[in-house]
Amino acid sequence: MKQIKLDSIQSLFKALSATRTLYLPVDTPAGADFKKYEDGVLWSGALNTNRSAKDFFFPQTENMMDFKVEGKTIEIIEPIRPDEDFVVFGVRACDARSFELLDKVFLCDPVDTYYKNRREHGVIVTVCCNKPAETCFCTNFGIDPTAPGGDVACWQDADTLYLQANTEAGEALLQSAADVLAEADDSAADGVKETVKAIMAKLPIQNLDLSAFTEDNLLNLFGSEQWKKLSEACLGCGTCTFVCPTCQCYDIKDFDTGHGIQRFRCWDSCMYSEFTRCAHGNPRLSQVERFRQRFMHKLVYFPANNNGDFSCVGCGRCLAKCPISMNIVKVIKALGGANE
Amino acid sequence: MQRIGVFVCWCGSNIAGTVDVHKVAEALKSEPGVVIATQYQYMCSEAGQTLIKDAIRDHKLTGIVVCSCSPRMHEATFRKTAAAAGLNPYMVEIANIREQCSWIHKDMEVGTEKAIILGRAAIAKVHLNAPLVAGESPVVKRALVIGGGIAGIQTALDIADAGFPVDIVETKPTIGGKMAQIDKTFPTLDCAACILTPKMVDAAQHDKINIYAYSEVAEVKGFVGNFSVKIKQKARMVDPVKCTGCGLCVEKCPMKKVPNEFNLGMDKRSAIYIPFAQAVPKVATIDPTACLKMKTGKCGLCATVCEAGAIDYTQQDSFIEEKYGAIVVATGYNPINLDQFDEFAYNQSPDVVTSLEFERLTNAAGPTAGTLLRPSDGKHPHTLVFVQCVGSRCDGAEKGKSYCSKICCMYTAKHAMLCREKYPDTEVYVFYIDVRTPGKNFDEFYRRAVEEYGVKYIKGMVGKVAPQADGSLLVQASDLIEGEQLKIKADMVVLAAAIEPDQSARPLATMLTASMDTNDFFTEAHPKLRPVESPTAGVFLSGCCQGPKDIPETVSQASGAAAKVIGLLVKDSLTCNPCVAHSDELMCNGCSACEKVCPYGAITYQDKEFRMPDRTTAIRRVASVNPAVCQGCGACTVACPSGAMDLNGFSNSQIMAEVDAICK
Amino acid sequence: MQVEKKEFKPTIVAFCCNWCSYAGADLSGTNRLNYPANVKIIRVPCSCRVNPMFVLRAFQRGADGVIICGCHPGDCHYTTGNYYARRRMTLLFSMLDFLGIERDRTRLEWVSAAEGAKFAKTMNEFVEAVTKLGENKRLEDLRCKKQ
Amino acid sequence: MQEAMMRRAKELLADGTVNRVLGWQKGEFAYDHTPAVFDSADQLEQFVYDDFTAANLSKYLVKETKQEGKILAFLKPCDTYSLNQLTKEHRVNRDKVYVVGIGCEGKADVEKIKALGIDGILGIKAEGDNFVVETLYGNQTVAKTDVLAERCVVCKSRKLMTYDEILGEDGEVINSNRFDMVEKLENMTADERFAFWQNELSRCIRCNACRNVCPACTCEKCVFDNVNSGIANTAAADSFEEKMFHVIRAFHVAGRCTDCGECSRVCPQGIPLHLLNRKFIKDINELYGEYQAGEDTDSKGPLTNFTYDDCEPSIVHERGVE
Repeated sequence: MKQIKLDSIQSLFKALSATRTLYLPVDTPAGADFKKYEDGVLWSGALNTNRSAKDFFFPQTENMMDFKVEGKTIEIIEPIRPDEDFVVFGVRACDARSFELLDKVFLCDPVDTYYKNRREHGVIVTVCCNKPAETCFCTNFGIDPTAPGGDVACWQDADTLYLQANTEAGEALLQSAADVLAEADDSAADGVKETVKAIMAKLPIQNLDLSAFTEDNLLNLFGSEQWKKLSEACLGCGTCTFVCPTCQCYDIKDFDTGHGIQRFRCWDSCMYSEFTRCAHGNPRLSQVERFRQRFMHKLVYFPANNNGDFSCVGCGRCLAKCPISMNIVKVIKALGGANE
Repeated sequence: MQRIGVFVCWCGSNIAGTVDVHKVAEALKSEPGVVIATQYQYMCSEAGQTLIKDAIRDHKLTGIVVCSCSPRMHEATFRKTAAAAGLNPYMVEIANIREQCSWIHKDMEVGTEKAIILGRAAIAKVHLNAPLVAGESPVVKRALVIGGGIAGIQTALDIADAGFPVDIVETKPTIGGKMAQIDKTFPTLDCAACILTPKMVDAAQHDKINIYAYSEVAEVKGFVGNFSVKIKQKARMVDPVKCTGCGLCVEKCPMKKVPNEFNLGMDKRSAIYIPFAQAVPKVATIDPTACLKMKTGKCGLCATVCEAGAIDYTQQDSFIEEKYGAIVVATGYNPINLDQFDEFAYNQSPDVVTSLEFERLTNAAGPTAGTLLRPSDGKHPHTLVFVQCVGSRCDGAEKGKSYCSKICCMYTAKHAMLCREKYPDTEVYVFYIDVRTPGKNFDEFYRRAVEEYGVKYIKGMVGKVAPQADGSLLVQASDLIEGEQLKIKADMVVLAAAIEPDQSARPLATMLTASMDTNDFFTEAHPKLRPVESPTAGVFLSGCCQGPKDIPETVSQASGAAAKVIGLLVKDSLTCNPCVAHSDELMCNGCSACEKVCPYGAITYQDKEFRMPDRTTAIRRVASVNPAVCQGCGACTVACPSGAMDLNGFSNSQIMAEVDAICK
Repeated sequence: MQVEKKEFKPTIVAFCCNWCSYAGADLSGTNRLNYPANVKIIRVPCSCRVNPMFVLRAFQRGADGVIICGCHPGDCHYTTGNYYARRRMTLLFSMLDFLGIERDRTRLEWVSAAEGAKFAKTMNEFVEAVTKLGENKRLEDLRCKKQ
Repeated sequence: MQEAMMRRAKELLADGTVNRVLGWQKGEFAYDHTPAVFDSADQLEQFVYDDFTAANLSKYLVKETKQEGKILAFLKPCDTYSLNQLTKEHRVNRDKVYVVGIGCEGKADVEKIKALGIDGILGIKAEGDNFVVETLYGNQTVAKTDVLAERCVVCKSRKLMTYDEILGEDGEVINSNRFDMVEKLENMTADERFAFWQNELSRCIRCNACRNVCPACTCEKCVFDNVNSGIANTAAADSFEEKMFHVIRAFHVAGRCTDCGECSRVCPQGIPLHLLNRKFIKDINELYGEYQAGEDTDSKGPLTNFTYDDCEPSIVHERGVE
């Protein structure tokens, strides 16, 4: 385990950004968001960023290819794949888990080469949550914020940041900053971990009953009377899906630039009326169906295909951001007893 | 994908001089969808058109672009060419490479480059063109004239003489309007009744004219060629068919203290009355607010004396529905209320009168049998002061009107002149801001009043009229030319009150969806070129409802409106411009934004049942555009937030395609 | 060595109403009154047909200036169209200004069918003003830039 | 207040005046209440009304008034402006709503509490002019005025514009300083304004929350969702599209926006979107005479109206700074 005093953390950032692009949470006029590190940029102390960290591997819009059109001729142009190495610092345990879930989607056959390329170029540095919020419910999905994962995991006490490499890439990263890091005892962060664990035990959303969300119970859940009431106030905006670290739906579109076509993909949202619209029309015509899709996917379909892993990491962003305060926790609580 | 033909015209050297037409054709040939691109010396010539027609047939073209002169010049020509070859005429687009290119750019390279871009824009547009078919709507060969004054009568007579049936709706018990109340007309000094009443009789006797007097328009539906109008016939308590107009009932009626509106309240009439001797229809009317039988149930004398048995106290308002192809508005004017002009003491002294009241005081059928007498004591007045522009040309609009009422200068000159002629012992003053006499023989008339009849014209405004204890009126005024304050002891003061549209005009405009200006005058379709038409198709304007006018002007506009109506009614059906707006009902919010900006009233709403996206059914309010009424301006398309409203021929996507082609 | 700098020629889109301004543009051609070739005219029935979306679209696709021409107030072929256009464009231009977009990139002008000279003069002035501003950077769409 | 509202709702359900009640349902925490329709007295046990029932309910009436029977809607003053405007545009059938107007002293913004550094909120109790916030990290007291929602700080009116009955005190139209920020921006240079908006709008994630919550945005199909419109898009693939979306969004509601501030309240990125709408309101007031959408149900809106002597667009040059 390594350590560095917090008052000289800038030297760590400088070291990390010397060979790679460094991104870290930065305060904005409204909440924190990941920004590129430059001299003088300060690490935000915020618990979580507005947007999740999935943007680094699965950006909101991504160019897939270009078609150059001249008169009646069309030429296909492969896009330049980004090849810069980067490190994302300050990822929380929940977002770190989301990458594992996204990997299941994008790295299974057929492999999403765009995602894979970005994934191969990124190193993740996680930081243990010292002050969890009331909206945090990651523990329900087996996430332990005191063991936040990633290539390098960090813990922070009053004046020191402790760093522990979890992977080879993590080792290499720490090596590159060896000059500014000091050795630390492997148990140096234990005090922090204990403190955080004690707080976690007091979080209001604990022990959610997820037992009803099984493949066997799919039809019961699908047919539940409760969806109508739950979705009643839903405005059909995409906030929950766009701040969600695990939502992975996208749409591929062609944009006519005037001198060609740009084929790009962008996040889609199951909340949108045009979601999965195809030539024959739209399979989910009402908001209740789209709303149900979101939660059935996260709680039933995804686990059914992925060894029971729920497609939610309990980051709490949707709890904080939904304009009408409807969210997955309310859905779980409402449907938890649906199989009785 | 369209199959597009591009035809580049040389226009002799007009285009070819500064645009390389071969290069343009060559460049446009490689545009997507273009199957043939060629050039020719004169595309509009017989040979050029044949070239286009052959290409349409040979290459099975679905759209053509002609790069030539302005579409204002030959769009119609090439549309006909396309139609002749079996292509929908609206699949033609023109790229204006003459007026907007070759004629303004001297450099061949620059001109050619721009011509190619303009050609691309036209190609991009024609890709999105759709065949349009002009609709037809039948014309009901009957006209409605609203208002039975001289404007309405003249319009009705002209239309009827052309052989089309006309209905006149008049709110008063008789037609005749304001002209019937006027004594003499300027500048000829004919007796108004002598020239008006024969026309009233003509109208009454015309087999094509039907007069609904004492009636009002209650509801208007439909559109040009096909209006459906509900007319309310107010209860007269007299059967107009049975009544002979003998006048016995009027004579016997015991209630004789009702202010006589025909004489502007300056004398009395009975509760059952005929407005004046030459009234048309000459039918008695019971005033229910004055009739003893109606109020108390006791009397019934008129019914007893009526030999024709025409009196019917139980009569109710009745409604008639009729269809019309055209509607003429001739609702006329009224002098404004003078309550706000306290400085002239109109409400304080009976000897301060309006000019219209003065007409009655000099009229042989008026309250004084034509002898000019002071209303207060019945004595002969010696000094008369006429005040012009009372309520006209007012600034600030706190009171009065900002416009000139146009007729006051001339009738005041007439009144002053007649006064001096009949009563040479009188002294007559006229206070004016300007004397406006544009009109045939008008200025000569005014000068006669000054020069031959010694009327004292003073430039200046009257500040105050104060009734004196001796019954005279002290007029305080300024003489702007002499620069002095005047005090005149007058026996009578005559106010040339401004005129304003009749109060029935505003609700009528709403029913007709015809637009009005801020003064409630109807607006014309074009102030210079279409002065007798309302912007609402099928609605025409006659007389003072459109703006202040004298009699000859009114009559000429009336005949002008009639000519327009005849031109419409003579058609069996109307061909509609297919480049009109249309609403996508699935996207329409029913919010009325489009309706509010439509100058033609072409948009209506209906509640329709829809299958909603979520499989439920719901009643939704949606807009629909009447293609016979819409003129295709596109105001609605921008007012519509959802984009449900679009315009044929100039659709959102077509315009954006042009933008894209130009900017790329 | 002197680096040859290509002269900046702005792309200008002019929306002209069919009845007055388009005819005014024709007249300016008939009278051989020059204005720069970068002005390209799009014919619309009335200035009230111009949707703010079209103005933004033009900027997106590479226009450096957008001008809308209509009949003089009171002369609208459809009686009231230009009054609506005037309010809409006033508010749109004000909003673009509020976002920090250069004011001289947008303009509304009344040109009658008889004002060929005014049309040419207006276009010359507008092109000059936009040229001075340089390329449209603030409302550009990088995807639409010519490579 | 909550008790009085529940009581009244139960009465109106019981006497058949209405068959449903539109209000707010208690959330997980002290501040996350959800708009809800209650159709029985039993369900009303979940009803909540407090400093955090901020959502404007009027938009729900577009859908609700198409249902059978009459619905009771508890509306705050700003919600009544929205209802009036929706009534004017025939989007809501006013006859099918029984409006109980509720007096409003402004709503609290939990984001502002969190911005004070108060984390892990477990409970919030109103005590006089203060909130006592119970958190994972101990109790804290904050003044209500310090955490008043931004839109309420510059509230334009506490007067109910339409109602069938009132609970609580009706307020007055307030001569507020709501245009101060717009004015401040107007007085910047164009470069500064551009930088300001570039920074704000670049955070937009095109979640459409601003549009979907807006009571003026009730289009059956928004142009930005309609693939046939030619301008549909669901992601801001280029910074241009952020501007396009927000300018057109604001333009479509110009003269119709009731300035309820929902757009900024719901923005997950904290973009002050209401400033765009408010700029239009300020311009309309200054150029065409004072007009507040939602004050009535029959006047012509400023963009469907004109006068012969309206100013020319060149006014933008004339009054601008620089």
